[in-house]
Amino acid sequence: MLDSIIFYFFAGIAVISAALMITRRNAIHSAVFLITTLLATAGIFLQLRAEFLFISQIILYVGGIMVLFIFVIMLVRLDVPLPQIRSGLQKWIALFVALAVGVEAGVVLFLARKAPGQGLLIPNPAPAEKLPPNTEELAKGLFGAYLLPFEIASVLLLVAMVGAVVMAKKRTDAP
Amino acid sequence: MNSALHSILVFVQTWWVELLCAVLIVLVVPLIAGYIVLVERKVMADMQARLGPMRVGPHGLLQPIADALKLLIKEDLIPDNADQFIFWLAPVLSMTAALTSMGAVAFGPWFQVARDINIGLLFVVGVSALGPFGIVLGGWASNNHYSIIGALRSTAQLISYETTAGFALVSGFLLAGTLNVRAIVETQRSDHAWYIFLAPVGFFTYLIASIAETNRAPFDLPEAESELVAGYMTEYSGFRWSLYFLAEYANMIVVASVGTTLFLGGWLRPFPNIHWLGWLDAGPTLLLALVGAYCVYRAGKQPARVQSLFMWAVALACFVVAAIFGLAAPFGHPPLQFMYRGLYGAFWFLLKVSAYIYLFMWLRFTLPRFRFDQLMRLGWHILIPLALINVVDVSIALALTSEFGLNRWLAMFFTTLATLGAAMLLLRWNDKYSAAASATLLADSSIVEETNAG
Amino acid sequence: MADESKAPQSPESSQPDASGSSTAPSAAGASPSSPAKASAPAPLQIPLDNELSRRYRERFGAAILDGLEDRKQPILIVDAAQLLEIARYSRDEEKFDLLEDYTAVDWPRREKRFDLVAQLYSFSHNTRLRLKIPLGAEEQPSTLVPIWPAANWLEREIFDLFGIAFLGHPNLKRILLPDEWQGHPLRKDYDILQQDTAWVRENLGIESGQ
Amino acid sequence: MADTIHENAAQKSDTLFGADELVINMGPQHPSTHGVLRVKLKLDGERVVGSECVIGYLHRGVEKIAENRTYQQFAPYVDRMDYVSAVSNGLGYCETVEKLLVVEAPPRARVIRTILTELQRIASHLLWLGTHALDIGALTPLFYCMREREEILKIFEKYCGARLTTHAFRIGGLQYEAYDTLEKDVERFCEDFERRIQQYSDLLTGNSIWIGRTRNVGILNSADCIALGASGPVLRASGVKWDVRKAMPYAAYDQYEFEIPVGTRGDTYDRYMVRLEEMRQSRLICLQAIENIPAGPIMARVGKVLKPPVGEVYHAIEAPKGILGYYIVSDGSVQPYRVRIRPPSFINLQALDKMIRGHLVTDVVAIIGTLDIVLGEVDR
Repeated sequence: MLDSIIFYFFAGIAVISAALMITRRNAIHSAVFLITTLLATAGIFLQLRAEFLFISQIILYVGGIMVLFIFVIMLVRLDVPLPQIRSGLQKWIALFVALAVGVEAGVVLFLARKAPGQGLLIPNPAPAEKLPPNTEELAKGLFGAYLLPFEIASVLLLVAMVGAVVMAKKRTDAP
Repeated sequence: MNSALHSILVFVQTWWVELLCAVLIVLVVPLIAGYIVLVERKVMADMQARLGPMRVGPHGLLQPIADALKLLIKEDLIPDNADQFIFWLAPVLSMTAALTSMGAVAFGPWFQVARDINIGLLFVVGVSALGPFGIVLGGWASNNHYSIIGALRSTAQLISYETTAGFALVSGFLLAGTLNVRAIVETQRSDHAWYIFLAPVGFFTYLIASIAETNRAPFDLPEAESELVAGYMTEYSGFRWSLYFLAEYANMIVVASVGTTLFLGGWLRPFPNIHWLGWLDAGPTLLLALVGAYCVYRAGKQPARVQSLFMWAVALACFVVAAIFGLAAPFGHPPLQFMYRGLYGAFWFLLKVSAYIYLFMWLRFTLPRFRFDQLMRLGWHILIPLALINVVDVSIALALTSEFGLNRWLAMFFTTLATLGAAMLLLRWNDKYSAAASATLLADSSIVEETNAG
Repeated sequence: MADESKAPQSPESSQPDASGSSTAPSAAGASPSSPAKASAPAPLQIPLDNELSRRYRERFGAAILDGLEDRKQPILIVDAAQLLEIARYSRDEEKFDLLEDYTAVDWPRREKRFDLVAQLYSFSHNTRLRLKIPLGAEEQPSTLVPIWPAANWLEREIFDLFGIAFLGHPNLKRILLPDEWQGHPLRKDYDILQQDTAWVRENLGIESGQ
Repeated sequence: MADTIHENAAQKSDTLFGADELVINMGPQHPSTHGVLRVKLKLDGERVVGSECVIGYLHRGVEKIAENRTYQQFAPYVDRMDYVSAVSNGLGYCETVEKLLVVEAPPRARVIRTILTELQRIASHLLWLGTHALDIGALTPLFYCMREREEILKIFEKYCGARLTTHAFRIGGLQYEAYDTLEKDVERFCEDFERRIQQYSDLLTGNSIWIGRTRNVGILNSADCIALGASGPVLRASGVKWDVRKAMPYAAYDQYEFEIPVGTRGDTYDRYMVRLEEMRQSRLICLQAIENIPAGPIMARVGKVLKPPVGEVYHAIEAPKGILGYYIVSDGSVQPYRVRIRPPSFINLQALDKMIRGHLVTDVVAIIGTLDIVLGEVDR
């Protein structure tokens, strides 16, 4: 019971602030609501006893990425309205994408109900106290079964980083 | 509905100790922070050949309370052009982050809010990483150039030094093999060593990074009063300002606690496994008795009757607590014994944390302030590489001990030497680089001049 | 002083050493223009006639209006029209590399109302030289900034307090007083109690500073 | 192809950040402009690309006042210009009027003047050192400096009753005879001071943060110094071995031996070292001076009413901040016809723009500090 209270609390916050994030005009306000969404999601992780995931979410997304987001927003001054390319089709494309995503989510949920133990619902979860420390479990997963994808992702990130540096660097030898 | 209420009741029944601890933290930490400020002012005064606050209460002991009252009743100002919502939110965010992260800190063996959380110290580090939001948003919301520059500086600084602190902590985590706070302390007992001796480089990189993370001198650029007035706090006053202020001091406690837990043996007394040093167990009792004796000695010399009465009262309190500590506890029955161990651990823990914070103060009053580019260079060119190399070296040492059965101390010694060698190289390279950088700076300025003239 | 018109128009000007001090050599001939009193042993002001002044005269001829020595300090009185050339010569040839001070004096009753006064110093010769440039009320001297950048603020100060505009100055605006201030305080016709009351009222919100 | 990408990137960065110049106002109420100085800084990021000083907030029209006071009445006013070295200001003014009167102060007065002026130089440099260190973020030296400055102010107080705006000298000599223990007080101070100055040096000189903050910051080479008229320690730090006390001795400086410290690079660190050494030299001068204070009168015979003969005189002394010159024109009346004061701070401040170009905002603070300006003197 307590678990569901906590879940609905965090889920509610996450959904509401996600909506606010999209509707705010001020970029910084949007960022603040995005942070709230991420924190609420982290709260759900915690409620699921995925402590390591919870703290990774906070350290990486909130503490790292969002700070940089805000940094960039402050530097570039997005709140000064830029001449944006608006197309009449935008509304319809958005509607279509939203519908597509909605249908997809519905299908996934529906299928998950059909195949117990495979999808989102776990019928008989082990009690939280009996779970092995999930840092270790996560490490075993990452460095065992999923080593190759993990490494590929790392290399991809490295490439992105080097690319960003190359693009951002001012040419000092320019006349 | 009933079941919801019931489950909450069950929750409270199960966790009442932790909840009490949490309430205690929220209530007491601001007070402690206020007194740290007083201690800081006294230490500063002592180093600067003056007396410090003396007027409010004996030796200015009530100064923090007076300050708090003053700040509370000050006018609550929000600048016209400020972003009201975020201006309100930012200091709260800073304070919340600081207080929440204290939840996982163990002040002694039994005073800890989040006790069984197996990510332990990582929680502290992660949640305190929310602190920069308070600063950057506050600076932005103030709508003031100084605030924005202060906020930008601060964010850049915090991000870079958090990385260093993180890597430095990793070297400690590797040695402990766990993230759980209690387990970390207990492994230090079973390893027969505080990790400062096994990973000195890790400790010193963490030390420097932790000073930078709390925005303390010589890294106090975001609030450098001589350049940026008060940085991100420029537009803040009264209660909001004091929230920032408290957050800074609460953060000091947090980083000092993390450092103490991981590198200084937490609540263990010095050399916890050496039996002939067992008399150190009487440390708290002895210290209290000494303080009491000093108060008795000073009581006769007080100029006013009130002051000497106060001294007598303090002395009495000290003696009573010392007596409880020294006599009652070792013979008490289990619950009392339990409390004794808790208090005893808390004593050593707080002593170490105090020493750590004293070091912060000492540095603050001794060193000039870094310039921003120098700060960044120190962080990115020296500390981060050093911390990384240290992580690698510590892992190598651990591999050597576990795979080849090499003596742990020997392995650590050689890898530390290797790390230090790398540090020397880094420093030399950095010197060369900074010379080149200042040369380009000057070259740039001549270009600027020409363009301005033209 | 160079000529009669230069001497201050004050009744005491001809009286030697009114202080009655015996230590001071009685300063008869307070001005070379009053030869009647020139009988005292050491006149304070004598015509300047040394190597330096001769070189200047040779070079610039009539542009050097006069030269004199007041209390052993050499003074050259030069024509404003040739100020820039003389300044450049002083810096380059005579090595007066430091413009120590640059100011003005107001003589409202004189034909040429202002004196610009430049104190030059030469590091290599360890000597000082004072250039005085008589200037009519509406005359605009050329700026010395290209010769001595130090003249920048000094000329702005002169402009501010005396109202002498310098030709070619890079940034000629008031420096000590507010930009909108009316009047030039160091002129003799600006009374000590006088001020720009309108400005004070508008900007400070008070009636008067007095 | 690669080139065009590069070029695009460069252009983009220009439009994003390059064009975004920020103008910030430092002062007039800013903790480290040392008074009411206002500097408009044009910034590119945190880099200064241009600046303009706005001064005059403290303008009191000292030169105008002078024309409406008698010579003696004006003497206390000069104390209020550079109010942290009032004694030096007074010395310059008194000596100039004495030159105008063609009198000379008696030897005893000159020696006592020298002692007090050198003490004032130490006091002024101490105040500078403390505040400069504070600007750079070192809190503690300020209090040590104040402690020593207090000793000097006590000596002033004992001598003439005032601590800050002393009006210690009179035209023609001194009003007060040296009090009984003046020599002893000065000697005790000087003995202590050697150790104390070492203390500041220990705190700052070898400190790598201090060096990092001051080395190569605000460089002004000797040619620029002379062109801009900068004088005093600023000039000496750029390597020009020149001091009015040596070049054109006044008071009793020709009797004492002392060195002129010079720097080599003309940066903030050199200026710091020069001033530190100047304090040591001033201490030596004081020690030499108290050894032998000649007996005799302390006042030359000037009348009660001063009417200097017609004429004009310019006289400059080495004030703690640089050349302090007085140009006085007399029309023979009891009031000066024109008093012009050449304020060292005002002219040194002109160099600020040149020194801060290309540096960071943080350095601006250090450079304003290193110029050692007093706004009372800049604005007069």
